[in-house]
Order: sequence, then C-alpha cells, then structure tokens
Amino acid sequence: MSGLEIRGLRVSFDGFTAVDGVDLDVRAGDLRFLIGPNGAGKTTLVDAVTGLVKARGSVRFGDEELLGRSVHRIARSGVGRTFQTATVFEELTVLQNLDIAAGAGRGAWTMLRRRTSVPEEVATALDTVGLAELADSPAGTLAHGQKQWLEIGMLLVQDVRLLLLDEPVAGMSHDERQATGELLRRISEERTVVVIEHDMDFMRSFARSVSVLHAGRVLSEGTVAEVQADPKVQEVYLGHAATEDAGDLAVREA
Amino acid sequence: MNLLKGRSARAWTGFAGAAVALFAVAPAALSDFRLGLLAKYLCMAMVAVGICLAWGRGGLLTLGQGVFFGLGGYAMAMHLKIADAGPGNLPDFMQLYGTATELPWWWRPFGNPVFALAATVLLPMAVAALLGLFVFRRRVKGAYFAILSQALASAFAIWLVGQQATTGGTNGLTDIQGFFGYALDDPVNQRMVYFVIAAALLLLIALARQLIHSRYGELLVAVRDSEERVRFLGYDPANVKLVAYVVAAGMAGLAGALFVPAVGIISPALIGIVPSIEFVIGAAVGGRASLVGAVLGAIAVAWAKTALSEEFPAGWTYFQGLLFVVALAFLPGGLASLAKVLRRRGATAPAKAAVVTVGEAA
Amino acid sequence: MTVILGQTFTGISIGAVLLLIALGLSLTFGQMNVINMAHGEFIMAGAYTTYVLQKSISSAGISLIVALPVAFLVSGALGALLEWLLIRRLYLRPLDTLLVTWGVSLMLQQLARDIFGAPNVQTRAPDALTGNITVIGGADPLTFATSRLFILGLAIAAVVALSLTLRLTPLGRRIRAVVQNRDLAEVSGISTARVDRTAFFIGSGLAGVAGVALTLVGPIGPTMGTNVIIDAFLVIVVGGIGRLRGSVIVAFVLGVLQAVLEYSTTVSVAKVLVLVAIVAFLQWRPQGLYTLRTRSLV
Amino acid sequence: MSSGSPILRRRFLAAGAALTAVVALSACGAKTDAAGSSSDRAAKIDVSGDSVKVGLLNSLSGTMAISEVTVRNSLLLAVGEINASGGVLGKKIEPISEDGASDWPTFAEKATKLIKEDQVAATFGCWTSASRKAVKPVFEKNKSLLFYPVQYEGLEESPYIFYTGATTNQQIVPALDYLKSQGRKKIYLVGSDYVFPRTANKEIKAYAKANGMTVLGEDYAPLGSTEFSTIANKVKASKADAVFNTLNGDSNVAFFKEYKSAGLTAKSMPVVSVSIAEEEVKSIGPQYLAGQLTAWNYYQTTPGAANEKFVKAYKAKYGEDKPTSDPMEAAYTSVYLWKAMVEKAKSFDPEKVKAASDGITFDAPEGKVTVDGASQHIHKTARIGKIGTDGLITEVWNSGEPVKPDPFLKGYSWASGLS
Repeated sequence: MSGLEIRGLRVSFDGFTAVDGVDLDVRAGDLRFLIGPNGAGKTTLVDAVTGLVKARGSVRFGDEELLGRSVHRIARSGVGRTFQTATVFEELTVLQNLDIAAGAGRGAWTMLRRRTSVPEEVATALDTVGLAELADSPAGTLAHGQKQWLEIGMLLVQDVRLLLLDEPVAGMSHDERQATGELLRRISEERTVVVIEHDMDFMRSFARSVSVLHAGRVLSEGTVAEVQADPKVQEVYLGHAATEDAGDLAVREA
Repeated sequence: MNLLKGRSARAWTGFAGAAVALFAVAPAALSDFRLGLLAKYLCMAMVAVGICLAWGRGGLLTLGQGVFFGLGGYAMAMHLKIADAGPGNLPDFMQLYGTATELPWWWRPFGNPVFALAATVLLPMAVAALLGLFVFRRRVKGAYFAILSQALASAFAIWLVGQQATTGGTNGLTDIQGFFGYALDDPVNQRMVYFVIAAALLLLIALARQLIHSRYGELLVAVRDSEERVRFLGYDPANVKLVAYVVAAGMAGLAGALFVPAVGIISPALIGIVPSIEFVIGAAVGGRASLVGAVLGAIAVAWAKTALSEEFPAGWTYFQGLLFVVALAFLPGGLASLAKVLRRRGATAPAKAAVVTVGEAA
Repeated sequence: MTVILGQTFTGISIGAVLLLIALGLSLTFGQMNVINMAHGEFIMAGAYTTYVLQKSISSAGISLIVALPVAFLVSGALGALLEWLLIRRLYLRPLDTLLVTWGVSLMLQQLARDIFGAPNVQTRAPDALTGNITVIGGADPLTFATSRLFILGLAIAAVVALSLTLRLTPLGRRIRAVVQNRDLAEVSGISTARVDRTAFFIGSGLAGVAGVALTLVGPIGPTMGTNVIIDAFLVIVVGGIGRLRGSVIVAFVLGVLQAVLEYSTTVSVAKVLVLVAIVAFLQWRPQGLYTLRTRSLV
Repeated sequence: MSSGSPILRRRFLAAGAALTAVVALSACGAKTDAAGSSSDRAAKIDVSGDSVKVGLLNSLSGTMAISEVTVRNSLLLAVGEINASGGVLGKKIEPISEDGASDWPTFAEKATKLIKEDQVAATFGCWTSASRKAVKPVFEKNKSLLFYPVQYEGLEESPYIFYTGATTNQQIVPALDYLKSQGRKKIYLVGSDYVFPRTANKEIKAYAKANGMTVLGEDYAPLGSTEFSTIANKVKASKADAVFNTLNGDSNVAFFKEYKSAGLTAKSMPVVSVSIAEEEVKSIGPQYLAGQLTAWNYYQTTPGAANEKFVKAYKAKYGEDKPTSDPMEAAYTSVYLWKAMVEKAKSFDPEKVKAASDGITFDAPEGKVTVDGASQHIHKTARIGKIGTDGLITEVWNSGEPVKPDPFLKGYSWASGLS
C-alpha cells in the first residue's frame, strides 16, 4: 500500500487560482475526507491528481510522480476516481461496466473476442457492492445510489490503490449512506481512500481523518474532533455550512 | 461461438436469410439492370457497416467516408484502366488530356493486381490511421471532427479535380472495360460482380458483428458514451476510436473498389461533401447503432433515391429531405428502433417501479 | 508593392465576406452548439429577398438599403421557425441536428428552384458599388473595389452590433446566461426556450444580411448557400466555439492566406492548402484559437 | 475504345465454377436479357404501341440544374410540336424524363435505366463533358443513341453519340480568328477547373503559338467557385488585350462582378465567353456584361423565320421573360434531326438511323444545319455576338456559311500535337 503526497500544488484557470499551494499527506490505508465550502478547490484538487487539469507542484503516489502524466497513465498507476454525478456507461449492463473496468491491461486478442465467462475479480466486486442480482441490467436503469456503488465497484476491479471519490453519497437515502460508509471502511483496509463530502453527518460517522480546504488552501487537518474544534474552521466553513448543506447537491463549484 | 444462445441463433437465421435473398431470390427476380442497381446499393450498405461501427457504436460522426470510398475506388479503377490500356499504353484519358508520355510514378504500382487489390483496403486504412492519430490524440471530437471530415472530403475532391492529366479531373476514371480479364459488358460477368459484392457485404457484416459483440465492442460503446470515464479506467480512448475509424475506412475503401466494376466509373462526385453525407444518412435512417438497421437503411435510402427520382424527377429532392428530417428528428434510433420502442413500452414499466423502491431518484 | 497591397486588400475583403457569412453561425453554432446546415439557405433567402424587393423598388441603392433589414427579418423568421419546428427537439443531439438541417437545406433549395426557377437570378447593384476607388495612382494603380469596401463596412458594423447586443442588452445577458449554464438560467426565471428562439432568430437574420451583401459579388441562385457553408463552419471551428473575437481574427487571417496562396499558386491548390493548414492548426489548438475553459466532462 | 483492348472475353462462370452451387443455381435460372452473346447486345426498342419512347436525361437538381432545366424545356417543346404534327413514323413520342442530379455516376445509372427498362429509341441530353464521358460507354455498350446538345471541347467521336452543339472549330477557333482580326493578340485565359476549359485552353495555346498571339496567363477556379478577386487582380496586372473565358455556371457571375469592380471594361479588355448564353446573361445582369463578346452558333436575335417561330413558341410555353439560347436551340434541333433520320431510315433501329444520318438537313432556328455522317457532328454557322444593355446578344460577325465539323482539328496544322 502506498500513500499520497502532495506538495505545493497550484491550479489556475485564466488567471483565477483554484488551488493555491496545497500540501497534503494521506497515508496508506487512510479514509480521508476533504471538506470545504463551494469553491474551496476540492474537486479541482482531485482533477489535478488524476491528470484532468494541468497543475504545478508535485503529486507523488508511492514512488511515482503523477503530475505531467496523461489521464490514462495515471489511472494505470493505480489511481481511480468517481465524479459528482455518477458516470457509468448507461447502455451497457452492470457486468459489462465492471468487465471494462477490469480490462485496461488486456491484449488485442482478448479484446477482439467475446466475453465467455465472468472474470473472478468482477464476480467478487459484484458481491462487494451488492449488485450481483442486477448484473445483466443496463446500468442506465439503476437507481442513483446503485450507480454510485457500481462506480466504486469499477474502481475495485480496476484494482486501484488510491480511490478518490467525489461526493459519493449525494442524493442517497439514509440507509444507503450507511451502507456506502461501511463499504468504504472495508475498502480502506486494503487501499487508500479520499472522499470529498459535504454531508457532515456522514463525515463524522466514517472519516478517519479530515482536511478542510478553503480558498484553494488547506485550512486545517486532523481527526474529526480536532477539525471541528478548530476555530478557523468554525469561522469560515461551519459558519455557513448550515445554509449550504442542503443546497449544494447539484451545484457545481465555479 | 455458442450456437445455443438466443442472440446467436437469431443472427445465424438472419444471416442465412440474407444469403438466400441475395444469392437466390434477387438474381432470379430482378432484371440485369435492377440487379446492377442492387449491386450499387450493396456497396452503399458496405460503407454503412463501417459507419454503424464508427458512428453508431463509437460516436464518431464520419462525414468524410467519401474520401475512403474514393481512395478504394480510385485504387481499383487505376489498376483496371492500366489493364484496359494494355502493356506499354497510357490509359485513354491520359492520351487525351495529359502531357506525359509515360505513366506517372504513383500510377505504376497499381499496374500490379495484388498491390492494387491490397491498396483498395490498406490505403484508406493507412490514411485513416494517420488522420485519426492526429485528430483523436488531440481530442478533436463531436462537431469539430464532423466538420473537419467534411473539409477533408471537400479538399480531396478539389485536389482530384485539379489533377486532370493524372486523375481524369471532374470526369473521374470512366469507361472501364474489364475486371481482371473479364469483360464487364457481359451480363454474366456483371452478375458475377454482383455476387462478389453480395459476398463481400455478408463478410463485412459478419466481421462487424464479431467486433461489436467482442469486448472491444463493449469498450467502444463505453468510449462513445463517456470518453473521459474510460480514460480514468486506464484506457486511451484515442486508440479505441482509432480502431473503429480505421476499420470503417477499410470497409468504405472495399465498397469503393467494388463499386467500380459494378458501375464502371469513379469520380470526384462520389467523394465530396454531399456523397459523404448521403453515406451517413442511410445508416441514420435505418438505425445507426444497429447493424441490420444501418445496412437495410443504406439500401432503402439508395433505392428510394432511384425510385423517387424515376417517379418524380423534379420533386424527389423534397422527399429525400423530408425522409431525413422525419427519420432523424423524430426517430433518432432510426427505423430499427421502431420495434425496440414498441417492445420497451411494455418492458420498462416494472423496471422503473423497482428503481423507485430502492432510493429516491436524483 | 502594389501587388502586395492589392492582394492584402483582396484578402481582407475575402475575410469580410467569410466573416459576414459566419457571423450568424457564431451565435447559432458557437453559442448554442447547433450545427445548422440550412444556414446557407438562409443566406440564399436574404439574396432572394433583395431580388424580390428590386421588382417593386426601382432604385438599386434604395432597394439595397431596404433589403438589409427586410432580409434580416425574413431569414430570421425562417430560422425561428426552423428552431421551433425541429431544432428545439434536438438540442442534446448536435450531430443529428447537422443531418436534419441538411435535409431541410435540400428542401429549401428545391423550394427556391420551384419559386424562382433553377437558373440564377440577377439583381442590380447601385452604380456606386460596381466601380472602384483609386488609392495609389500611376501606371500600376492600386484600386479598392467599392462593393468590397461596402461589405467590409457591413461586416464590421454587424460584428459591433452583435457584440454590443450580447454585452449590453438584457437579451444579450440572457443569451450568455443560457449558454453558460442552462439549468441555472432556467431556475433563475429565464425562459430558455424563448432565449433560444431569439438567439436563433438573430443568427439566422445575420445570414440574411450576408445574403444581401453577397448579391454584390456573387451569383444568386438555389445552390449559393452550399458554396459557402463549409467555409463558414471552418471559421467558427478554427476561431473557437463561443468566441466572437476568434471568429473575427480567423476570418481575416483565412482571407489573407487564401488571397496570398491564390496569387502564388492556383485557386484549387490554395483551397486545398488552406484546408490542410486548418487541420494542422487544430493539431496545435484543438479547441480553436480562443477557448472557453470549462470543467464539464462533456 | 474497345478496339485493341487486351480483355479476353472470358466469363466469370467458366473460371469461377468454384463459387459454389448457390451461384451456379441462380445464374442458370437467370434471364440474360435480350441478347445472349456479347457480340450482339443491342438494346431493344419498344415500338409495340402507338407511341415510341425517348429519354430526356438532364440535371433537374444540383448545381447543373441551372442550365440543364432550360435544355429539357426546349426538348419538351420540340417533342410537343412533333407530336402535334403527327409524330414520327406515325407514332407519338413519349418523353421519359430522368434527373441526372449533376452527378456523373447518376447519369450513367439513368442512361442504363432509359435504355434497358424504358427501351427508348433515343436519348437527348447531358450538358457537362463529365456527364457525357460517364454515359458514353453505356450508350456504346448497349448500342443506343444519344443526342448531345452542348458545345464541347472536341477530340471525341462515338459511334452512338450525335453532337448537335459546336465542336471547337465551330466556336473557339472562329472566336480566336475574330480576336486576331481585331488586333487583340495578348490574351489571358480564365476557366473552370474541368475538362472543357483545360482542353479548350490547350487548343487555344496551340493556336496562339501558330498565329503570333501570346497567352499572358492561365487561371482555373474550382467548379462552383465564387471568389474571383485574385483572378481579377491577376488579369488586370497582366495588361492583356482580351480575356478568353471558359468559366462555367455560377463562377461567371462572380467573375464578371469582380471584373467590373476592378475597373476592367469591354473596351479596354474585352472578354470572349463561350459558356455565356442569353440565360446566363439574364442571371448575371447586363449591368456587368454590356459590350462583352460571346461565341456561339445561335442567338435569340438570329434572323430567320425558323427562329421567330422557335422563340415565339418557347415564350408562349414557358413565359415571356424566358430567353432562348444556343444549347436550347441545339437541343430543339436535335429532336428534329432525329425525326428526320428516323423517317429517312423508316426505322427506329439505331444502326439504320445512323446509316441514314449523313446529309440530313434541317432548317433550324440557327439557320440550315447538315449532319456529317462520318463524325456525327453537324455543320453549323459560327457567330460572334456582343451583349447589349437589354440583355440580348447581337451578332457582330459570322462565318458566312456553315462550318464543317472537325472534332479532331485535323484540318489545322497547329493542332497536330493535340490528340
């Protein structure tokens, strides 16, 4: 298992600096929550780590420097992510979705033939995320929460060692959140997990450690209790969190 | 392949049916002239097979298939013209318009039948690979890709027209007499050309079907629906798209090559923007994502063009335009989706109910 | 020297024509992401409007001036009708829009053929716009065609009018709001459907104005639209979707490039070279000259 | 061109027996049209009823519709007149119209359809050289007749095509003679990028070399191109005496508008056009064309009773504002020529019609024309015209008598290297 080590990360768009010198260490096997108000730079941080946006600074995962690599190469070095709105291949079945996720390393010959059986890691993932019964349903017909689980399942079969999840429980019912949280806990026993979340209850229940981002910088870091006790956090974040908690479901950060 | 599977069984039945229709029914029922037209439609259908793969499955709106069709067609026609002229002679149009006294260097390899035959498929594929490499790497997609393809088709046509001495200019390569030694004005040989085309079409359909149902086919759909997502799974979508694009180009090239003996002419008029759009329209009307739909759509649209223009020589453009508008605006899945739409009406209701019980929809 | 200046002016005037025909697209394609292949036929409608008006207004000058707003309204109305009938059903399927509107353009061409006849029709230009003015006299005089100067002026006026409309008027703000975030605009009480239609009206209307201008330099016939439409799209693609500034610069650059290449090679070769240059340019900047950076996945 | 072709008259079946029973089965049950052997594959002509079919093959859509629709109009006019006066050999002519759609392979397809399905006695039409080249093998293969009504670049003879428009020595050569006689010896060539202009210009350059004229420049624009500022600049800078214009269709409009804008006039640098007839003048506008020259064999103003009748009938049928032009006249004439040939041959059989063709004359609107049976072209009077401010073209010079067609310019020593 490897940890994530970010040094002096900066991302700017047309003069606007979204991430402004972030240093962050996530040790191997952590279940880290990233919180912060809209515009704090949480999603941009994940975008930078996964190669979606250009950034300066350094992002090391294990022994490897990720910055400057293309998206699919970063993915192949064991870093996977999900998106705020669940992105699964709607026309393909659950099984096909997972099979594709499992197959980045396949050779041409395998690719050009049909899938004749269910690969073992896919079968395992189906059970882990509880979608075994829906294996042959098109992913487009899944409920919102099920899609999120499918995405997590895809990260599992992809065998990533670092999972970056962007609001995985948004729009889920209470029971689903509970199930998701427990799933993440299990996953983090073998892998490193970073979760962006607005849901404070969910964070309190499952976070092993928390980083608070504000205006592109890390404001505070520590356990849930430590962060909650931090007056800076109370001032800039929790202060207006109450009003935003409900409303930030679909609104994208600018 | 597992014959017991329902899907495969249906496919085999369909295949056998198509073979019977193409090889036994059509030749018996149609006059030589109509059979010749059918051969031409089947060439259009071959292009549609590729379009189904690249556009229907891969989301690449290939508005430049005329280029590949033309490359294949010209490669074939160049060989046939050289063969017609006989050793040591220049093709007729070069004697008429050209200043050269010997074959231009880039014509010479096409004198070799093996090279020419290989080139009909490999040349379009190579061009597509080169172009695709540039375009997909730089993530040019969607509308950009479509318009770029059109511009390319138009540039290629203009270039061909400008090189009258070596390409026949606007006329194209016409008056092709023989096909590897067989006189093309003999109805029996024309019929054989038809059989070759029909066989080639079935072969391409089988090939495309294998691709579509392979793991690659699933991945291609995934790329179409969310390219970024696939990238985060560790694939390079550029390569995935490239394969579909190159295969589609090869199919268009083969279609162009076989079009030449069937119709006896290849010209820039088959390469520019308008024919390139017409190639796509057939697949779109029939159903771009469905092989059967795309193939039947291409044949139907080509047939409708002939039939409507014979029946209403002055007004058929209205019908053509209307057909595209109605089929695409109101039936995006094409005619192939009609059956599915009807079937799904019954099936989706319970599925939706299940969704609601699991969680509140976002 | 005269040759260089003359060809530069020629290039700028080619650019002005390109800009005028592409300007409407910068709204419908650039801002709304609708690939409207019938845009060329809206240009045609503008040209035919000039022709029809000349039947009742005998002065070529007055009819040209009158034709500008009338053609704007005629083509704009056609555009709004097209939007209402078809395009609004297709906003999520831009590539289908391309094919559907191509079908529409086929029908409009045939309609023009049935109404006005297949042959081209003629319009008279005011005498002032058929000559030229001498810039540098002498044995090799440098002259600028007045029709080209008029088109250049018209193109600049249209760009200024459009950009002021987008920037300063409430309508322009609504259009930009819808372009940037459709959902947010909707919940903020903007009727996106109405904004779409208005934007389409303006974009198509600009095509009509371009049609009037084209009567001064080119043929007026059923296929005049297809001759220019791809060039117009290329201007937008290279300029960068959604960026007026990019379209303006690219139109003039392509115009000058075309003029220089035409002079030193042949027209066919110049056309091919320009297209190759465009492909190469898109290698370097796949999103065009100016890009709107967005973080959306699609 | 089939002579000397190395093709063995092999058949696929002999060699391809391997191609399985399915194929053999269907090929056995096949009807091999009217003719079995390849040596005698003449198309059938349907003369069973009290009418005989003829094909009208013109572009009714696409870019060429601009010109070709008017040709169809005058073909229909001739057919109507002939039917009103009793038809041909006692049979009414039944015209079958097909749209070539400005697309050459479509022309070939439709020609095949007219011959094989409709079994027409003859086909009239085609405009561009490209469409003619596309259908030529179809007519030759099926031994059916085509009457081609448009002036063209020459250097062609087909046993199954009658050319009723001018060949080069009836149009381009007289135009050059005229320029030479006017002392205009430095010329500039502007043309569309296709067969006719390129071939015509090759001939013009050969002529110029032999006649002490200089060609100062040569420019081609893609078909349909409408941007001519650069070419106008080049022409202007060349300071030529005259321009020889072989542009086609839409391009002429843009070219002449630009020409005038550049300050070039018919006085300082006249343009001789060989593709601008009354219909095109109408679409460009006399504002831009007045004073410029054209070379044809017929103008609406050509004197004579036959022309008065033709113009009157055409306007009565299609509208007072519709002009008549050379290709329309040649098309109109072609139907009458065919009628005369058929009546002389007393048969619709193409071979007999061909045999009867030599010496057939017709009092055409352009004056008396005679068919030259050997080349299957017709003797025509060359006429140079000047475009007036009223949009009509008036003759300023003519060849005096019909010129014998010489498609390969064999009678001109300077043309020896051309074909």
